[in-house]
Amino acid sequence: MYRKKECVAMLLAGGQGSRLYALTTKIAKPAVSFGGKYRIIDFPLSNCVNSGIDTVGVLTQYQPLVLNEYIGNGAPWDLDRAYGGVHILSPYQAKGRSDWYKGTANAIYQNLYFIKSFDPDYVLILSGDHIYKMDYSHMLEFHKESGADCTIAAIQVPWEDTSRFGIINSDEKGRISGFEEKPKNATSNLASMGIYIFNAKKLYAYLETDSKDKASDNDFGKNVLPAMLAAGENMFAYTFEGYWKDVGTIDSLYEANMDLLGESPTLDLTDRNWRIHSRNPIAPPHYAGENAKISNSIISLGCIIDGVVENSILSAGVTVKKGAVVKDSIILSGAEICENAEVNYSLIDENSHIGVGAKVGVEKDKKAKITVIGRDYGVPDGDVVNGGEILDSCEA
Amino acid sequence: MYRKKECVAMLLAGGQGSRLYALTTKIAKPAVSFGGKYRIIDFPLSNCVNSGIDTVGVLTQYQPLVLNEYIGNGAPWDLDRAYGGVHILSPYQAKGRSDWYKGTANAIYQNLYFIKSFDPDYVLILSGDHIYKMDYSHMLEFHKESGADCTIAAIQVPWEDTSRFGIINSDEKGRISGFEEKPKNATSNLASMGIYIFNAKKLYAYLETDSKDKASDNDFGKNVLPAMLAAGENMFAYTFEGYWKDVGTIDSLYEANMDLLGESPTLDLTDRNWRIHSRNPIAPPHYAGENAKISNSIISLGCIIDGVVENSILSAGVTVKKGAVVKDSIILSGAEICENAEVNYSLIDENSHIGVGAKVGVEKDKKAKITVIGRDYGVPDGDVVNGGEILDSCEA
Amino acid sequence: MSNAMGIIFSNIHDSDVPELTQNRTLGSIPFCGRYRLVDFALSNMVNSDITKVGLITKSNYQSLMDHVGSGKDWDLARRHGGLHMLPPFGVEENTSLYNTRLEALKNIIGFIEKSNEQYVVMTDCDLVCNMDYDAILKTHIKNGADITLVYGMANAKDMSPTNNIVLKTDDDGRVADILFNPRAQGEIKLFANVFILKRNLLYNLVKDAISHNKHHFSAEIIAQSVGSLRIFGYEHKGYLAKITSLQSYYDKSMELLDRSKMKEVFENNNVYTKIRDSAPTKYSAGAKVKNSLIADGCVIEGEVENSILFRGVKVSRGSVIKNSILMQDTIIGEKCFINCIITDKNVIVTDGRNLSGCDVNPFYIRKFSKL
Amino acid sequence: MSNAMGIIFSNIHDSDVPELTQNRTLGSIPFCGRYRLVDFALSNMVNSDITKVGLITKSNYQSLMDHVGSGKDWDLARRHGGLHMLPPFGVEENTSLYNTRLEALKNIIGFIEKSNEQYVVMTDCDLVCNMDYDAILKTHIKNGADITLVYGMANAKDMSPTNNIVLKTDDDGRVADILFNPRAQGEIKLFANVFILKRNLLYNLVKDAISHNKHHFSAEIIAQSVGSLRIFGYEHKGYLAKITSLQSYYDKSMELLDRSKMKEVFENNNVYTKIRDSAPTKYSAGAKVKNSLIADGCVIEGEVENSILFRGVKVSRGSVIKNSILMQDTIIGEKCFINCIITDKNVIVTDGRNLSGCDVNPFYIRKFSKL
Repeated sequence: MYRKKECVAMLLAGGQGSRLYALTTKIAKPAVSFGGKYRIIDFPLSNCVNSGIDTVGVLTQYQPLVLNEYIGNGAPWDLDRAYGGVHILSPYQAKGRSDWYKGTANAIYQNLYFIKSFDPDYVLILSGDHIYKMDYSHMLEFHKESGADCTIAAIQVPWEDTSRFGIINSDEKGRISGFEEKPKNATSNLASMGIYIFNAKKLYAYLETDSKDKASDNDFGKNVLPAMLAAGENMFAYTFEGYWKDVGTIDSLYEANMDLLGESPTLDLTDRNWRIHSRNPIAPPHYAGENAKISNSIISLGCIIDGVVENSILSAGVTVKKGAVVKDSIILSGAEICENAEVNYSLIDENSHIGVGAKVGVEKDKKAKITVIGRDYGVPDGDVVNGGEILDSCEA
Repeated sequence: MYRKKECVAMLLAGGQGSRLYALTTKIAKPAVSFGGKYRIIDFPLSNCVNSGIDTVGVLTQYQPLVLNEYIGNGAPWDLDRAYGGVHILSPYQAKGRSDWYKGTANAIYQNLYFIKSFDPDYVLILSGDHIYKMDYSHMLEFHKESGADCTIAAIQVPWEDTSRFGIINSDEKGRISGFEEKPKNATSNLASMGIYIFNAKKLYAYLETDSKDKASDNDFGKNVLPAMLAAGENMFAYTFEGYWKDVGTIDSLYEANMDLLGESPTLDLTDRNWRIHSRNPIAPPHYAGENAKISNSIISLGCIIDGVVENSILSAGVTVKKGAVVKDSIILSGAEICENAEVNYSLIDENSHIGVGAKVGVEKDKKAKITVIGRDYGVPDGDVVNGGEILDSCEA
Repeated sequence: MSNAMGIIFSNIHDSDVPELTQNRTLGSIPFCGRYRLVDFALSNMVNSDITKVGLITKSNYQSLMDHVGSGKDWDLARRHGGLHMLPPFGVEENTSLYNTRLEALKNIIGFIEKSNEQYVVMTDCDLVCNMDYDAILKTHIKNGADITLVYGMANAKDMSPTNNIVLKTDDDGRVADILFNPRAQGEIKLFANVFILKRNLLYNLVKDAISHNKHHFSAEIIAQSVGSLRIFGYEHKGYLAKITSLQSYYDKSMELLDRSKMKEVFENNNVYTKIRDSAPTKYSAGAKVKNSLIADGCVIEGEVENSILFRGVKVSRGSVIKNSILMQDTIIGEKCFINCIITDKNVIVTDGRNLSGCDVNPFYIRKFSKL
Repeated sequence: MSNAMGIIFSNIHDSDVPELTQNRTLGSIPFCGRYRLVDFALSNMVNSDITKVGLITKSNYQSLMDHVGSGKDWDLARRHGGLHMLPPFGVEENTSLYNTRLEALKNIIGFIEKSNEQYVVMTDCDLVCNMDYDAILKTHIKNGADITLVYGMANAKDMSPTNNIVLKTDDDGRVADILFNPRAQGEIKLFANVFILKRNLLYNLVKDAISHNKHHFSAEIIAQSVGSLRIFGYEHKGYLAKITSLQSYYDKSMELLDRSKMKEVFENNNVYTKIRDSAPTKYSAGAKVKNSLIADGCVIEGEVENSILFRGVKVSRGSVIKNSILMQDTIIGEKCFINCIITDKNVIVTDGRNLSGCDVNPFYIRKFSKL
């Protein structure tokens, strides 16, 4: 009665994502909606399944309820397995200790028990705040072939952006010689994607050591990886080419959504060989009425469109009534845009209500700031919400 | 797209169960083994399913890993549902707050979000430390018929034991007139079983009020129920008749196990109309070898018996080698009793190893104390473990 | 209502819609953009808390099995109860494929016997409706009925050419007569082939029919029991569409473009179906869409009016689609004109085609055709 | 090895064990206390990471469908891949029940075509073994083989009366000849009817066989390709029991009382089966049990020796069971003597009976008999 998994993935989904403001008042960042029918976490989860990794621990401690409910038994990702599958891992109390997760490394450390129960050869560490399609099995292949103890996925970023990233110095085979955390004058433009593969035994050892170091922030980037490098472990960078976008701010989230539009979009989700799985809404096809005008937009199931929708992305069950105009905007599930309302360059969160004739946001141009209407918020009939405003109905 | 559940069950599984000593060093009390193939939580979970309640929140914060793994996707109890099913609810951080569960009422309060998502008419509160078979649908019927706001399941206990229980005073129809917490001189022998049905709206209101009361312990028994009674709500006691045993101490756990043995046992688990579901081990039938002598015992899948087993209960995959004698004992999964070892009046936890010729425990009699060997503990060849000793291999 | 089990007949009226059932059962006919007809019966069961459902099949059922799979998407993948596929030759006694409802029931007599629910709800797969079996069962019990037959009010002139069963009821709602394809005028009570009765009554009726060598459930058993059993009618008051031909398939599909009917079927209820994980539908800058239902995964560059587009349909630039039903993965090339057409799955229409039927005679294009 | 799919034939050798397959497929014959024969093939698939499995059935398969259900107990209830029941008449082209392996494959040619795994592992349900298909596939690839046939070494005198296929291989392991029921002596390479080949090769072989109107897969296709295709043998070195008759069913069952064989089949591997949630077995004060395998849910008051007891068997006080196999829910009354008996499910033996066969001729008692 012996079973094992070659590779177990651990997905760090604990982030509050405070730069997403109103969007994360009630939900964890990985549960934020994206692209009409997805949530951010669909991307790493689907990547795992499509890469043949069927055992995923999701580490979460901030407002996990929506995320828990969304992931449920894992069936939408075919991760409702008797052995393996997706598991939510919340902080817990053990005899004589009770800790919230501290750094990223501590979160993994507290759940070594989970990892070890599958006796994996490799552990894949992922984070829950990027939109990308990546075949982790290629990275694992690279990891095995290069004989690495730890492999870090990396991507080339524009030189002017290097100061926003963890930068990796490596030779042409990918062997890492050093790290620079958000350097002012970078010597490389290869940025860490926050995706690591460790040989399991090495990971256990370094996490044990790190946990005993009182001075450590228990963070992979700050503590564990530098410690491994200093100790002379084999560390390699695996260069990824393709679409990869951090969606940690309202602006970057907006941009990533807009990347789906246009004739040949930078981000293509229609590839049938790399489906992004998600929990599908129970709703009929969307309906475009007599007065609908829809152009350059993405429309999801259950929407009822009687107004004008342009350069926008609508999640499931959005209603756009007669005379209403939605432009350059993202409208999340269940929101209602009433008659003659105008929504411009805005992000309207779930179940919001934009009253009759209300005007939300301003025409999108270089100076304009995006407007945000929080979950369940109601904009009264005829009201005007200025560009750049962030309205939220609740404080906790 | 509107769905609801008539009744949602919330199972308080947070207890450390410190009176179970070594048995709960690494696992939560509801995950403690019972009766050869069960864990304590199988009883309330199976009761729920058999009573037609298919939505169960399990509240846990102490060492939930084994419990999480055991419950998994809920399939063994047919609770792997797309809507409803079993959900583990751990403490979490919300914007501006991060709390472990305080009292029982607080644990429910922190998860009102979960309950409300099913819009139930009734909420059933259960605890995870009793062995019993009960049809909650009968209690719910009683609750509806009596027009109660809250119904408490109660059982008659011997008068001499009343000082160990929460005692309920009620009239012949069950209407409750008062509570006494562990009274010295009880006026009733009707003890609360810690099983409550609330009208959902009333529960929400009282939990909101209780959460704002800084002086409250946020406990159902101490705070919420007395507050409801004081406010004149309709509270009824539902008298249960049948087997019901607290397994909060080593002795009571031992007794409850032994209640399964004998010609007409007090606790019968073979009733095919009220199956206790559990996560079944992947193991072949047990094998009794040439030298096996088994009498008045319960033997589970995968055991290999070549020695003597008497008045004992063996969980899955236990090995009893030639010449070994096991008497009046409970042996949990994967334990190995080597050649010529003697185990007497003992509780041997999972994966323990009793060496060749070792002697554990003493003959069971009125004065004898039970001996406990903790999980993964190894008793060396020839060693003697005295009666009443509690040996544990780990400290946290 | 956990005390009832469901039986769904997936093949009974296959021959009514021969164009669409050549490679599939009636139950697996695609409908309304993302559904199969069986989804309505299955969802009604689940929404009425019936969690044990036997799905009787006879032939051509591989597409149906692929569609329902383990039953997960209807939450019917269960250890106890759940979805039971019941193909022919499952047990020894079967020696031939069934041709009638009664023969189908004979084949599954063991399944009926072994179950332990008190009641049985039986339905076919030709209905598009939102039917609350729970309410019907409550009425059944209140009436003290032995059998309840569900009907809809219809005008006699809307009857299909064959297979009409008309109920006559007395003032209490008790069925006084059952007529097969009668000449009738005006309002009639048209039986929807939905039956509710006790499981052991069904068992006894079928056992009795076997020993008397009967063949037709409605004609030889139900109709002849009008005097001896308490048979009641139950009027389904809501929307009730019955698919009896390719023309009615077309008409009833188009009818759902009416917002109020759409709402009744889909918004007051959950209609479950197999999940396909398509991306949402994408409209190009030049798209024009009016009075249409569009499923996920479509790409729309041209114009679409009064039409229903299934998952994965592509309408290329310059093309106009009117009054048509395009099933899954239909690809329409550039500058086509498509009017009153039903394309089956995976049809490819090349650039510049003009295909036009009319509303009283839409044209049907077979699966995997390339025109 | 996620790049292979499995095909399991559940009926191929039904006629070999007529006593046990009257109401079931060979695959659903109960075995070793809590299993069905199909569990071994299914578990070997799952343990080799093959997660898409087609289970071909022909008749009497309701018990098999009940056993495998949605596939959950083998972790094969999946949205993509998982368990696919393949009963007859699933697609239009089927017009008759299959009688041979090739006809069975013809019926599922669409399933083979639509899959996208590179390799196919095909097996029957008559094997009790712990077979690592992953290792075989690796060897298959290393050999550059077109087809790999798995065999076990056997003594010619142990061949069953019919259906023996013997392989002759050259020094490299390549199959040089395939012999059907040959006269042979000494050690032979007895084909286990386990095939590994590329999916598109299988597809082409079957398509070709259809157009040439062939009927027998092994004889007309495999054997005749020995020259033209690279066919390799692979020796399964571990325990390999083949159930070819009631006698071999009995013998192979008894063989598993040998600790080392038991260990090889069950301890080095996970054999999954349907979960029944029985309570553990209970021994009374007077019980005596020796050299026996006892499943869950039994109640043992009497003596049991050299026997296999399935779930829910009761042995009442004063009774003695020797050298017997008692299937699920067999009830043995008081003071019985039972020797060399196979009881099928739900047999009741009343007090005081003396039933005795002998080891070369055990007696079989039918399901639901009351003696």
